[in-house]
Amino acid sequence: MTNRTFTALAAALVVASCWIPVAQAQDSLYIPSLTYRTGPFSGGGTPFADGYADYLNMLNERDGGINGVKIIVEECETAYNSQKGVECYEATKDKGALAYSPLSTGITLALVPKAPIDKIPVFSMGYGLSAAAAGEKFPWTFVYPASYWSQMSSILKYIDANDGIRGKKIGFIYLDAAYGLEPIPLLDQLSESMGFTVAKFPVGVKEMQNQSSQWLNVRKESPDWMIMWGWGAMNPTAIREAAKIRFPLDRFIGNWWAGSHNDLKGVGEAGKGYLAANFSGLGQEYPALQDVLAHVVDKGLSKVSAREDVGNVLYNRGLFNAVVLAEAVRIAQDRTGKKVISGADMREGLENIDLSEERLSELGLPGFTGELKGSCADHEGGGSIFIQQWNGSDWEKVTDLIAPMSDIVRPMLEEAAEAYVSDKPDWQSQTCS
Amino acid sequence: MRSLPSLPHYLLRNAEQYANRVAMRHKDLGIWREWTWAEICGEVQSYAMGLKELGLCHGDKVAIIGGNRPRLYWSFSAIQSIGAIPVPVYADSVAEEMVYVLEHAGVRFAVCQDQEQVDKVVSVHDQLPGLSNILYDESRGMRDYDVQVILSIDAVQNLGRRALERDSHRAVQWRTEIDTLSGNDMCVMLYTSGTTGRPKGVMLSHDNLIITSINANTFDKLDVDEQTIAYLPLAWVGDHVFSYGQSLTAGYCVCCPESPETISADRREIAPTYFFAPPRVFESLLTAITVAMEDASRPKRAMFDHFIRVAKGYGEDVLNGAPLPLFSRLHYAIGELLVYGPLKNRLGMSRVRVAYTAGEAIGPDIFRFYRSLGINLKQLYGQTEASVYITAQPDGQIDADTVGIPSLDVEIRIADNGEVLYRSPGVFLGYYRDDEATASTRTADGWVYTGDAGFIDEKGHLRIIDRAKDVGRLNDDSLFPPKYIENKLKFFPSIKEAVAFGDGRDYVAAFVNIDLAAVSNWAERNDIVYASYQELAGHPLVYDMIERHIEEVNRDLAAEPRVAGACIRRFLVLHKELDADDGELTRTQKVRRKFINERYQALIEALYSDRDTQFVSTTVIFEDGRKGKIEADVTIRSLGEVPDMQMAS
Amino acid sequence: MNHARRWSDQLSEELGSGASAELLSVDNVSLSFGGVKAIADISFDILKGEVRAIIGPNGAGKTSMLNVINGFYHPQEGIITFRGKQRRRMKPYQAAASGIARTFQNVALFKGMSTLDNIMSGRSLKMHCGFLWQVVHIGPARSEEIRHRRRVEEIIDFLEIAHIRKQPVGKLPYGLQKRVELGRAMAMEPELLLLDEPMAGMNLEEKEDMSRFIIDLNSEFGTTIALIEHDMGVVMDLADRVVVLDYGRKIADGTPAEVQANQDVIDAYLGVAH
Amino acid sequence: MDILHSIFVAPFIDMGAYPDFLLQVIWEGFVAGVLYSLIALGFVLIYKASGVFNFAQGIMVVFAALVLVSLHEMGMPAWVAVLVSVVVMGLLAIGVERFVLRKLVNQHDAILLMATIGLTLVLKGSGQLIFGGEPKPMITRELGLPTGASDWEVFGGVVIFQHIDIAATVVALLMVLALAVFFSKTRIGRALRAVADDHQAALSVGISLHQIWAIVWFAAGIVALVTGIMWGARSEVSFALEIIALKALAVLILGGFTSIPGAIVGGLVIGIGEKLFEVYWGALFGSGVEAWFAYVLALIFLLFRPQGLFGERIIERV
Amino acid sequence: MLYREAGQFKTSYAADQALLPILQDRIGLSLILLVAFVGIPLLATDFFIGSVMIPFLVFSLAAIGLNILTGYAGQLSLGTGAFMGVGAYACYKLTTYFPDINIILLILFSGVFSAAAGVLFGLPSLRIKGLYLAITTLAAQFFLEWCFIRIAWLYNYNDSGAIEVPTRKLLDIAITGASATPVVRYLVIISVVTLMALVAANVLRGRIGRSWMMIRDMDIAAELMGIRPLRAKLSAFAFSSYYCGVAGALMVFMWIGSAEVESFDINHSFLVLFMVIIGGMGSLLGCFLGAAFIWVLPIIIRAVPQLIGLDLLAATTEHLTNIIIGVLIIFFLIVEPHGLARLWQLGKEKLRTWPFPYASN
Repeated sequence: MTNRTFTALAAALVVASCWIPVAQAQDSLYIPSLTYRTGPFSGGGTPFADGYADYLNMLNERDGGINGVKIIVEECETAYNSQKGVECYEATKDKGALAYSPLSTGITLALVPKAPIDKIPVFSMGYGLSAAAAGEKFPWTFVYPASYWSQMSSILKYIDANDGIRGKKIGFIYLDAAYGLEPIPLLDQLSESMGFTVAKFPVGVKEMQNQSSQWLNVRKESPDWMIMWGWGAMNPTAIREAAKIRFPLDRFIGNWWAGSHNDLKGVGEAGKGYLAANFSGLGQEYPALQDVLAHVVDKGLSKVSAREDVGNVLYNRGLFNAVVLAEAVRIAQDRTGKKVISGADMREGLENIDLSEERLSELGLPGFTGELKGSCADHEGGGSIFIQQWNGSDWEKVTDLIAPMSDIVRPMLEEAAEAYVSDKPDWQSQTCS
Repeated sequence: MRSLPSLPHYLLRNAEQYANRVAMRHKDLGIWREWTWAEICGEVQSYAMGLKELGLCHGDKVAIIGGNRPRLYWSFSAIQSIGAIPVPVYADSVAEEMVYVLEHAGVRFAVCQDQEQVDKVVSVHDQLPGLSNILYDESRGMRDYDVQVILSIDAVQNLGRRALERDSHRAVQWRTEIDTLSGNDMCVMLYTSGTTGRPKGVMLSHDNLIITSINANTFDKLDVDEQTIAYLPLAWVGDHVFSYGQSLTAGYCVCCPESPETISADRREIAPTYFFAPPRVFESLLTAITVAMEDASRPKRAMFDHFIRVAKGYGEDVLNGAPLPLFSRLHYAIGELLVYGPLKNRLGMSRVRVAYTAGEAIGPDIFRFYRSLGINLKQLYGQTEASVYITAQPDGQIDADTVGIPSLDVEIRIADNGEVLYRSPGVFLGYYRDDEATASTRTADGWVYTGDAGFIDEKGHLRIIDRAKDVGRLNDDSLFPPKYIENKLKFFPSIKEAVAFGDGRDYVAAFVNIDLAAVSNWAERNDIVYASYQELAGHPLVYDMIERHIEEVNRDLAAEPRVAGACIRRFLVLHKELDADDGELTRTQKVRRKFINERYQALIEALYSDRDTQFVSTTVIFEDGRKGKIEADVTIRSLGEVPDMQMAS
Repeated sequence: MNHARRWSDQLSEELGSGASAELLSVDNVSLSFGGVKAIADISFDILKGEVRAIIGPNGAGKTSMLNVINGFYHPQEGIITFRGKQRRRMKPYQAAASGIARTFQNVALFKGMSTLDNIMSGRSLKMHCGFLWQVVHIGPARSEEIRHRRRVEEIIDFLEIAHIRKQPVGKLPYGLQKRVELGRAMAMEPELLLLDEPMAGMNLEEKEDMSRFIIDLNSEFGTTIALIEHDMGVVMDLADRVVVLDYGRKIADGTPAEVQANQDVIDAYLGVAH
Repeated sequence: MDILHSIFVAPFIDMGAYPDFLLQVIWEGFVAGVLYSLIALGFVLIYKASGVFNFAQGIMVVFAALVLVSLHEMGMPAWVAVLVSVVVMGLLAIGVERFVLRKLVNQHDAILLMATIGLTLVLKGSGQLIFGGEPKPMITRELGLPTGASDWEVFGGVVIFQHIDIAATVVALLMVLALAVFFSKTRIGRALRAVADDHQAALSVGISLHQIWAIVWFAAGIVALVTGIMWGARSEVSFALEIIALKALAVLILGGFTSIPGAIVGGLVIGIGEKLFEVYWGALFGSGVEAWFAYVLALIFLLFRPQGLFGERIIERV
Repeated sequence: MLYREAGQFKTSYAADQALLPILQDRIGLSLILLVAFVGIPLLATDFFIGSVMIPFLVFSLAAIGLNILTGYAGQLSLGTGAFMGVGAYACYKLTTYFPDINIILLILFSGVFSAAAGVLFGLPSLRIKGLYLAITTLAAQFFLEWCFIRIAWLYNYNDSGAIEVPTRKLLDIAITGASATPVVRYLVIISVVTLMALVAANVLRGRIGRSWMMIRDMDIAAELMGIRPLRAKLSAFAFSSYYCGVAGALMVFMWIGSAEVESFDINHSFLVLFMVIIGGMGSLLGCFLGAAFIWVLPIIIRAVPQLIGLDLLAATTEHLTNIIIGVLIIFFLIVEPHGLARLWQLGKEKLRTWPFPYASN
């Protein structure tokens, strides 16, 4: 009998949870947050989610929301798993979600085609589909402030500026998954035009912490520079292995997902000199972050485990993600005159985003990042990055903003976007005047 | 409705009127095979033709030995259709018992179910000069017998079919021959299993069977839609009427189970609408229910007990359609949903419209239990000599203690000594080759002595007390109805069999046989350890329990003035089970009183002495046929106090 | 009425007259496991229609012999001739296909299946319906299934196990399991049926039943039977001829009476040291 | 021809040309192999004594290391943290015996395997719940484990030996020795060996099966802790390690489920084999072959020797 | 109690061997199908259809696949994820080359490729048994995963390395791609799953299914009954992998809409294995029960804190889900090692024998 009761209870719960009409956001701004605080990549997912939530909560606490409308942030755990990500999307989209930042290439790929159908923009900040930078083909997807390809071109520019890249051998070590494979077409293209050779070292997802053979191969190939597209436990392991084979770390550049505090904390002194790309500011010394500390963290409303974690690379990136969304909300409110906006309004807000130096200062983030100005055609915005270096205990910004090689990257992006759309006959595009 | 002259006429009628209705089912090789009336008629026709080919003539006797198999039922029709007389024989009787009947009836053919029966007949064939052929149904193991003499029913039918092919006129001839049958012709000869003496061949006419069958069908509104399951011995008049006579006259379907082990499963599958079972079956079913429920979880048992109490409360009223308050009806409806319905479903009785029990008295508790579940269980009183029906309970007039009002066309009279007499269209033609017995049983004006003592109560219902000749007197001249007492004892689940003594004695004493299933279960619950039946039977705590039961019976007896003097003073629990194999019971599981008197002389004497124990040694036959001895010191117990008659009354 | 006579009597007469054909012959077969000789140079034959017993003390190589006959072990030396075909190496399923069925010393039923399915499994070789028909389970697939079901029901009827038809075999009493296993082997309708201790662990009544089934099987269906059995009484009753093994060698071969009188056999059973 | 050349000739020329590098590859493989062996050792211990194929061994490695690191994070001195971790693994062993194994006595192998898969989920969930899911650096220095590296100049090149790798090898060796001594010299150890052969025999030594199970799980827990420390020191303590632990399954195939020497040899064969294959042949297949090499090697091996390196030949009986 | 079987008798072997010989079962299943085909599409929310029912059905199908191999043929496999991947990638390639052929046909055909992969990796099963075989199926898993990344042809050299599902239509209604509504996709999936479950049931009760169970229960005896072990095992691998392949294709084309290699990783193999264990080895019903349990339970666990107003961290819920599922697996193994299907079976038996605790006669 107990067994049947249990089954009945379970059934009732399913029914209850599925048939109860979802509360529509009537007088608030509903922003879902797809997080991964669990799973193999939780090390990166957690600070990002914290920064994201804290900033929006700070707006609620400090300003009472955006233009007086409260923001509701709802987290949904994906564990970096595409299926769960889609489930989170389905579970939250009907609650009036304004935009999604899935923080996972796999989930982004699944959501990109859904965005135009459900009329909710996808904002994959610096990840996902590079081609989505082409706004004409991807009206509903945004990759501000830079696509992977732009980033790669900037990194190569940095190498070229420091060492002269022609004739050099560049090693590319990457996570052997969609994310790591993304920049390869650009790398191949540029190696011809810039005259360098590429050696590729894939690291299997299961082998992230077991990279000795890759690095033995690196030692065998002995490239002049190494570029890494890594994530999670792959990063510290790679840096350790690099140190082990005595690869000069100041010639080892990680992309912006391979240069966080979490990655280097454990490596510590041994990682000194390691370089990484970044586009969001470092540290807590921005007025906005001070506000976050005062209004959220110190009030115990944050999930960060330690106060000093605020200002970390990924925390700030999550925060920046929220800043862009909040700004887009404001723009959308201005443009539509509505206080409570829809996903479609949000798309317009995102497309017309304009974070100038001045605006950033207003927001309490002076010099936090490069100028970001979107348009109908340009869903990448600025595209600039800077390079930071690990000093053994913290990151230091070592360059100014490096603009991408737009002249090469942009046509490639357009081409890729064209290819993506080509086999989808009823794909929704837009034309930009 | 005017009846047709003979049972084969009814077969022909059904083949026309109910041509495509299922007349018979048999679970064979895992599925229920079905035959329509038309098919059966065809089978019977070829069978009859084959029998004729083999030389069977009008008036010949044919033994039918076996279980409930379609072909054996067809044998009845086929034999009757050519004017020969079927003589069904109890299949479980041993060859020596069988030979008497076969010889007495002077059978020409024997139709056997299988090799086992064939072997029995073959083993005594030298004592049966008249026997010319043996037919069998199941061919397993039969391939090495002489095909000239011993042949399968299939082969006979093939013979018949060939004959029909040769000469199409034969079919017409067959029908004409059937038309020559008249209602007064002997239709079947049934040997009574006789508690005393040799079996007697009761000759029944077509009219006997047809009129009683039709009357019975009318009485219970049985029609062509009924389903019944044939599982009782073919040689017993009841089966012949329920599964053959009534089926033919009403046109309803008879289902034959796969094997004796699968009867309850088969009954569940078929879910008969019309069902007969002796009290024993109902008793053991109830015991099985009780035992099974002991193992149920506590809440379930509580629920079960609760609703059984509810059913006891107003189940009978619901069944009788008496007015009841809404709440009670609802309460009962819930019980129907949770307990009665499923229970009837498990018992295969969910579709029962009419169920009968007869042959012996049924425990009132048992009787009411089934009725309270909503099963329309009724009692009837009948005899072979009456083609079963003498009295039966009409719907709505049910009492556990009576056997109902006279059946249609039956007259009843009570003789001065209390013996019941009846007169009806079902009254038999006579005992075969025994005019003396016929004369002593049936008076010239057609009244038949039943041999049972009874009386008609104020509502016009007949009550049976005991066998007329068994009713004795104690030395103080008070009435001693042994069976009446025994039945009261046997109504306790833990008592399987009882034998009461007292005729010409100072007081009543009894043997008790415990019911192993019920008592061992009880023992288990009471942590009583025992190694054998004998040890359990002799256990002091078992004696205590039996003693309590007897005290209860005594209180009951004391309450009835007519039998108040027959309270039990001393008893013993027998060390072995009374067994038909040892001759202690008849094949129909009735106590052979005389035999027991002889066999257990020492024990009986001890009951009427002041001894506390008595040594006894008995010869028994084990299941594998070996003989052995069982010895025991049997404890005898006196009842402390016999209830005071005055107090009771 | 004296015509009723057992067919088996006729059979033994025929055997006596030597008219019967050789079904299987084992010639100079040897089998060893890593140096241990399980069977050493054994030859004997089995005639069509007979009941042949293989007896011997524990470890005599009886089961190994059966394993060789049905292809489970491959002898290092010797030749086996079955129905006139010689072979040295044969897969068990090929042996099954050529008409050899067997039962096992320790019941080897398919525990997860019902009695019915177990016996149906014996029909596997006789079922040929294609995959696509099975997918839809109509037409030939269904009629094939029903046809074989009927045959299986006859076996169930023969073995008197109708009441356990749909029960899972795992929970049946041992005696019934053995019966089901026999049924499964019967379902294969083999030319030669190998029974490895069909009555081991049975009580008297069960043994009698099983003996009856074996006799009926032999006489009704004419199945040739080779059986290993410890109960000498049973062997003497059932077997037409007996071969006696001891320590992997053949020490006697003949009718039950001959074998019983053989001094080597008596020694082997009494445990006289070799 | 080119393909054949690049498969059968070029790699060996390569090896010969840079023997120092070959040595380095072998050393790296050796160290990885030692760690595979350690995980496999945990499997073998439990399988031998209780017939349970402990799928949770991999997660136990992560869990043990995580406990250690987290305790230290909470401010416990390193060696105290080690002791407490040992106690935690002991409690885990007792818990597993008490609440899982004891209830599943006499169940089919596959069911016990499934139970340990369930255990994996529990450890994974509770580990992350209590200690958080992000990777944590191993407290190498605090434990007094060496860092740094030594160079060995040979064949005109250099082979780099990480001190932590040397330490891992030494610790693994000590561990195996300790287990050997434990099994052969102590009463409990002998009982454990007996139980692998015959449960009744073990009872006669006076130790209950329950105790024995708890002890082997405890031993496996300690092996897991050591493995966790060593592997953590090489990279980080993270749940991603769990997947690598699956490679120990391939090791077990090679070495046999019940053989400790088998686990060691199997681990080394796989460790060295996969590095050599990846470095010298991997490029032919597009790299990343390490992901499957161990399993495919095990599969091919099984086809020829189903009983493993050290298993006995199975004779089927009817 | 609910089962009232009195009066249900069979007059032919066909009826006796029917899939659902009991009337009440037939009624029950009809009701379930009615709800599934009519009730749910009409009444349920998109979330329920898209995130509960569709995944549930996809995993049920995969679980049927694995159960055929593991539960019926006794060959433990940890490569389910990869076989699903083969189906998905095959379907992607097929629809690339034959865009005009109906996608449902292509999905059904793509299973053939995973069946071929299954046969290939099933070959060792002739010599390898039990846990050893389980581990060699890991080789299939990892090798195929590697192929999915390394062979760019499989994903049409997409820059993302992932497959993206194009829109395909049936009768002018989009059934794949982002514009296909959940209801439409659901109807396609449930039709496919119902059909394939029926096919599985048919095959399992016939000669082929029996040969698998023979091999599972007693391989030696099976061989001596004339079953060719290689053929039986490989056919099980093929049939099982076919189901997994179709499930994989459905997963990508009808549910997620895109997939990279992570969608077919070892965790999926385990997920499906859990479903089979919890549901019950050797039971088709168990596949559905297990899939419901493993997929729906976490959704419920996630919903519970919200329903009772508890603000738990999403991650905490996730960890708790892991723990609860783990504990439940152990619990079920202890209480009923044969899974939910056996529990249902026992419950049904109770209902059939009600009010008796067991079938006494």
